[in-house]
Amino acid sequence: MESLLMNILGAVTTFLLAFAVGMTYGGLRRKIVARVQNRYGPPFYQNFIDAFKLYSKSTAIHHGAMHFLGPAFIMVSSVVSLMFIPVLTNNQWFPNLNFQGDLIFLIYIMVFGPLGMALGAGQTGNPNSAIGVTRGLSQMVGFEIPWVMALIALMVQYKTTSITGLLDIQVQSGHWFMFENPFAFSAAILASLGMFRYSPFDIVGAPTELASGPMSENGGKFLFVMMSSGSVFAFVKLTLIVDLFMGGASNLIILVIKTFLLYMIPVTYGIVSPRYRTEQSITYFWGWPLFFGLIAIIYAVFF
Amino acid sequence: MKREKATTLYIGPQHPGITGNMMVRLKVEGDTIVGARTEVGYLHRAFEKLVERRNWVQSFTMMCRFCVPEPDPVEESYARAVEMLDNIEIPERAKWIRVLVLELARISSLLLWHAGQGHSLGLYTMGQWSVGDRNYILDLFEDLTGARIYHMFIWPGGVRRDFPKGFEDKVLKTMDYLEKRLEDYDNLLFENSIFQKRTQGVGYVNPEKVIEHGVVGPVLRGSGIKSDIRIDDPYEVYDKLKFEVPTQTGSDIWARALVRRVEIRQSIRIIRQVIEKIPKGDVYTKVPNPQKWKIARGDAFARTESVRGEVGMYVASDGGAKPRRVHFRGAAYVHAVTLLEEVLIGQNIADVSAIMNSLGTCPPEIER
Amino acid sequence: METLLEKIKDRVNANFDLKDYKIYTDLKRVDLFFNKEHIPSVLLYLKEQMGFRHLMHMSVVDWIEEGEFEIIFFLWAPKEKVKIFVKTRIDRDNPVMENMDNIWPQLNTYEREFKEMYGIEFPGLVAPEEFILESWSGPPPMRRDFETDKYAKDNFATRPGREDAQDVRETIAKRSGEDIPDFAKKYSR
Amino acid sequence: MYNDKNKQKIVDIIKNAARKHSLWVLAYGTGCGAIEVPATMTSRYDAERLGVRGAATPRQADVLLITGYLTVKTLKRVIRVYEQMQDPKYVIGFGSCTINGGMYFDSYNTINQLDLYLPVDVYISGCMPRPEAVLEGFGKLQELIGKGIANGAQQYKENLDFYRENQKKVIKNWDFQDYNW
Repeated sequence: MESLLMNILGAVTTFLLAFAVGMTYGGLRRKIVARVQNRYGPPFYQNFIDAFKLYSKSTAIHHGAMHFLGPAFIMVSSVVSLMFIPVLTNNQWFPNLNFQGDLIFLIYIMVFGPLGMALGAGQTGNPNSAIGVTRGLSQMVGFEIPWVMALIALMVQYKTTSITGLLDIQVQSGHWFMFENPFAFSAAILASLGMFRYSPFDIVGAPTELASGPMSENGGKFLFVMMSSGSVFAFVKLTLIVDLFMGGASNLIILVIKTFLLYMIPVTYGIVSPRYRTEQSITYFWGWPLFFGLIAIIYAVFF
Repeated sequence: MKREKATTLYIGPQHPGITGNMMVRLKVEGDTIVGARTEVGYLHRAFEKLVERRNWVQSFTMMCRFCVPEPDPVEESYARAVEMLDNIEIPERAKWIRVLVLELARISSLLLWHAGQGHSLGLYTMGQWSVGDRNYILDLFEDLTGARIYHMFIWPGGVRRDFPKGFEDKVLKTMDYLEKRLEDYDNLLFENSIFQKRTQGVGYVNPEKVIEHGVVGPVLRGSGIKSDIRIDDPYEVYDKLKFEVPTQTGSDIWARALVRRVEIRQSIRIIRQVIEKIPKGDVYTKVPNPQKWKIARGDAFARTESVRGEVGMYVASDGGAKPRRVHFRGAAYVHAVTLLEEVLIGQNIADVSAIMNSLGTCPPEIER
Repeated sequence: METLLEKIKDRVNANFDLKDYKIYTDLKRVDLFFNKEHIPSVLLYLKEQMGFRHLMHMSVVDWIEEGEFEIIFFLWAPKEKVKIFVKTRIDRDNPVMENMDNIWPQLNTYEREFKEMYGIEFPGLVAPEEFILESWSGPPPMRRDFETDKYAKDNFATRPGREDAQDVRETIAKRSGEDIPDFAKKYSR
Repeated sequence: MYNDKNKQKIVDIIKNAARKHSLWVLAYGTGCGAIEVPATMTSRYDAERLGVRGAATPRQADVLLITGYLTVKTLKRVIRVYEQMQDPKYVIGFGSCTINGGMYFDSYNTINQLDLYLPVDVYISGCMPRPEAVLEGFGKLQELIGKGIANGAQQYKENLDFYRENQKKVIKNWDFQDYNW
């Protein structure tokens, strides 16, 4: 009984940590972008203020049940994937649900959020939302393939489909997979550029094209849920890559350093890039990232 | 493919991607546009009606408000038209100052175009940089005319006042700074492979159509025809200045971008020449008392090269103290409705905003 | 230059029924006056045969005292670098003008505007009803007999206290309880 | 919720503190003042450091910036946009023409006095207002929100008949739905 309580407490702590870290990273991103643009920029806690304000706004307009469930789906997807990810190595404060095969489950559950959003956005009747969702799903086809290939390469190479298992191998051997199988790492990193949806892959909510796409009918609390689940999801993605390729983290400071460095890749790339068109974005992912993914699998099978 | 039902998509009037306040109603199949209809009129202030109630000098305060991003060519057109009507000869120095003001306005408008083109394609850093740098040009305007946006500086009879102390040095310093920044812009925008991919071959306008529709300026030059009013029909002192008119043959967004890239450098070159060669003397001719100023019956049409093409002003007088008719020809007027509707068909919805920016659509001068 | 302008005028005169003309040598401009029914053929001739490819502008002037609208086309020849103003007059009470957007497609925009602003009919003009105004019920607003200030006064309320162009500083000072400084009083109207 | 300061609850004080530092401005350039908005947002003036930021659609926005004169045709769209925004929402009238018509006082197509049609929280005077003035306007709005007296939306709801009557007088093709949220 006590351990169940501890687990629940730990899950809540994990969520709060993910929320705080994701939000702060978002704020830091805004600050960094502002500095590149010769501006002073907002304070790093600006995202918290924005989130609280969005939460305090009234939400009087809705478009039916699915519209309510859309943001909820995204939140569920983020939180569930968070629960499967070992935040720190061997730490009882951040328990996670692990079983053999959770990596495959994770691949599915990470796609669940955007699909839920598609349902929600479809019901608003706003053509911008509908087009944005179509674009998002097509783009997902683009980046999911190299991403899955990178993960398959790892699974094949180390004969395990458990995240914890992969993490343990790295911790015990002391070799990070980003050096053991650099091709898989490259494919995963390039695919993660698309997952973050920053420029040049921000085609889903492209403001000058679709007026923020699927989000265009969501204000107030809807947007709050989307924003916070987005932050949690960013943390999930960063931590997952750290766990799979960079040997995990034994304490929070190392985790923050590693994830922040990883986070800087999409951020810096985004500052200086215009937006791709949908088909250009897919072509991009089916170019080098896919090639790296293939090489990674070949490497994993034969070496 | 015909099975797909066309969706109606409204770009504007409230839309972050639209230039100003207008609307394009698109019929969309998938991501492709199959029909487009422009709707304007959201900014109609009836200037041309209002000048009927104002005298010749009062009307002049309205002129700069015709086109917000680049007000000076409009002032220049009006001033020149009134001078033609009343046979006013303006001092030599005033002409040079006018050229300086016009070229500064060109630079400021081109910087705004950089921002718009970058912003429309999702490159927000470009917008932040060039709008930030535009403040330095506006500072010069503030020094010279006292206002940032609406200068009301070029008026019938010359310009309102002479350079303030030390203005020439400030201009040269700003130009030096700007030239340094233009290298950064090259690195960020023109050498950006994604920008090239997004613009090459997009927004193609048949050169034949450009002429047919009477579209001029960078759009015409981007389709391979060398045309510039500053050279073809020189006004003020442009015939004494050396500058090049760039042309490109692509007739797409990329070609127009390259034309504008050279144009901003040529404007800097002209400004340097003006500072070097400007003669001494008066800056305005005395015009009659504005309350009693009557102009003999007649009409005049003056046109000026702006960043978006030629802007013209038709002024007709009936011999009274107020203009009979002032009719403004906006550069965007001829293409924003008819040509834009044709160009958009077959394009991707992602490019609507970029195409409008590239053509130089400016709603206030369409509706006036 | 003068001979060139004369030549242009003569060539047009040889082909069409020229009513009147005027030459401004220093402006490189020829004004040609025609009857309304000649306009389409004149424009087509100027565009196709004489190289006036570029239509700079089209304008309408309301000469209410004479009961006529003056319609002006501004043409430009890129090669010769000459302007031609083709002018015609139509009846103000029954304003009908030929639709010419097949000569220059941009004329479509102009014609839509003049239809709305002056009430000039262009038979065969293909365009949606409304261009700039929306559900406008009054007379065409750009006609000179339409009084815009009266319309504005009737329809749009003005903020009380600002009916005239008087100095408002005293009112504001009274409202906010501040004193107008002495140097500023000098400039009070 | 929108009481005066003496009656402000602690919850409201916290909410207002967040609201005043997070003003999302709807990207709608209704008039010529829109040219100074980019300048306000960029490097020299940088409104984002005060929490002012653009929002793409009315649902996400807090502040409706009426940048200058409003033609009758735009007024209709502006009212629609305003009604789509979610509480709490604020209106800033930008430029002389929103206050009293400005230089377009006798135009047949522009309204003269914005606060007859929409509740205005803050006016910024000038033609056109400089970015400094715009920032000061935002500062004033923040001050009002902090005190809990920027209650334009409340006022609109309570006096809906008054506003509707004025709007119908100007907008000929009235086809709005009921405003009940």
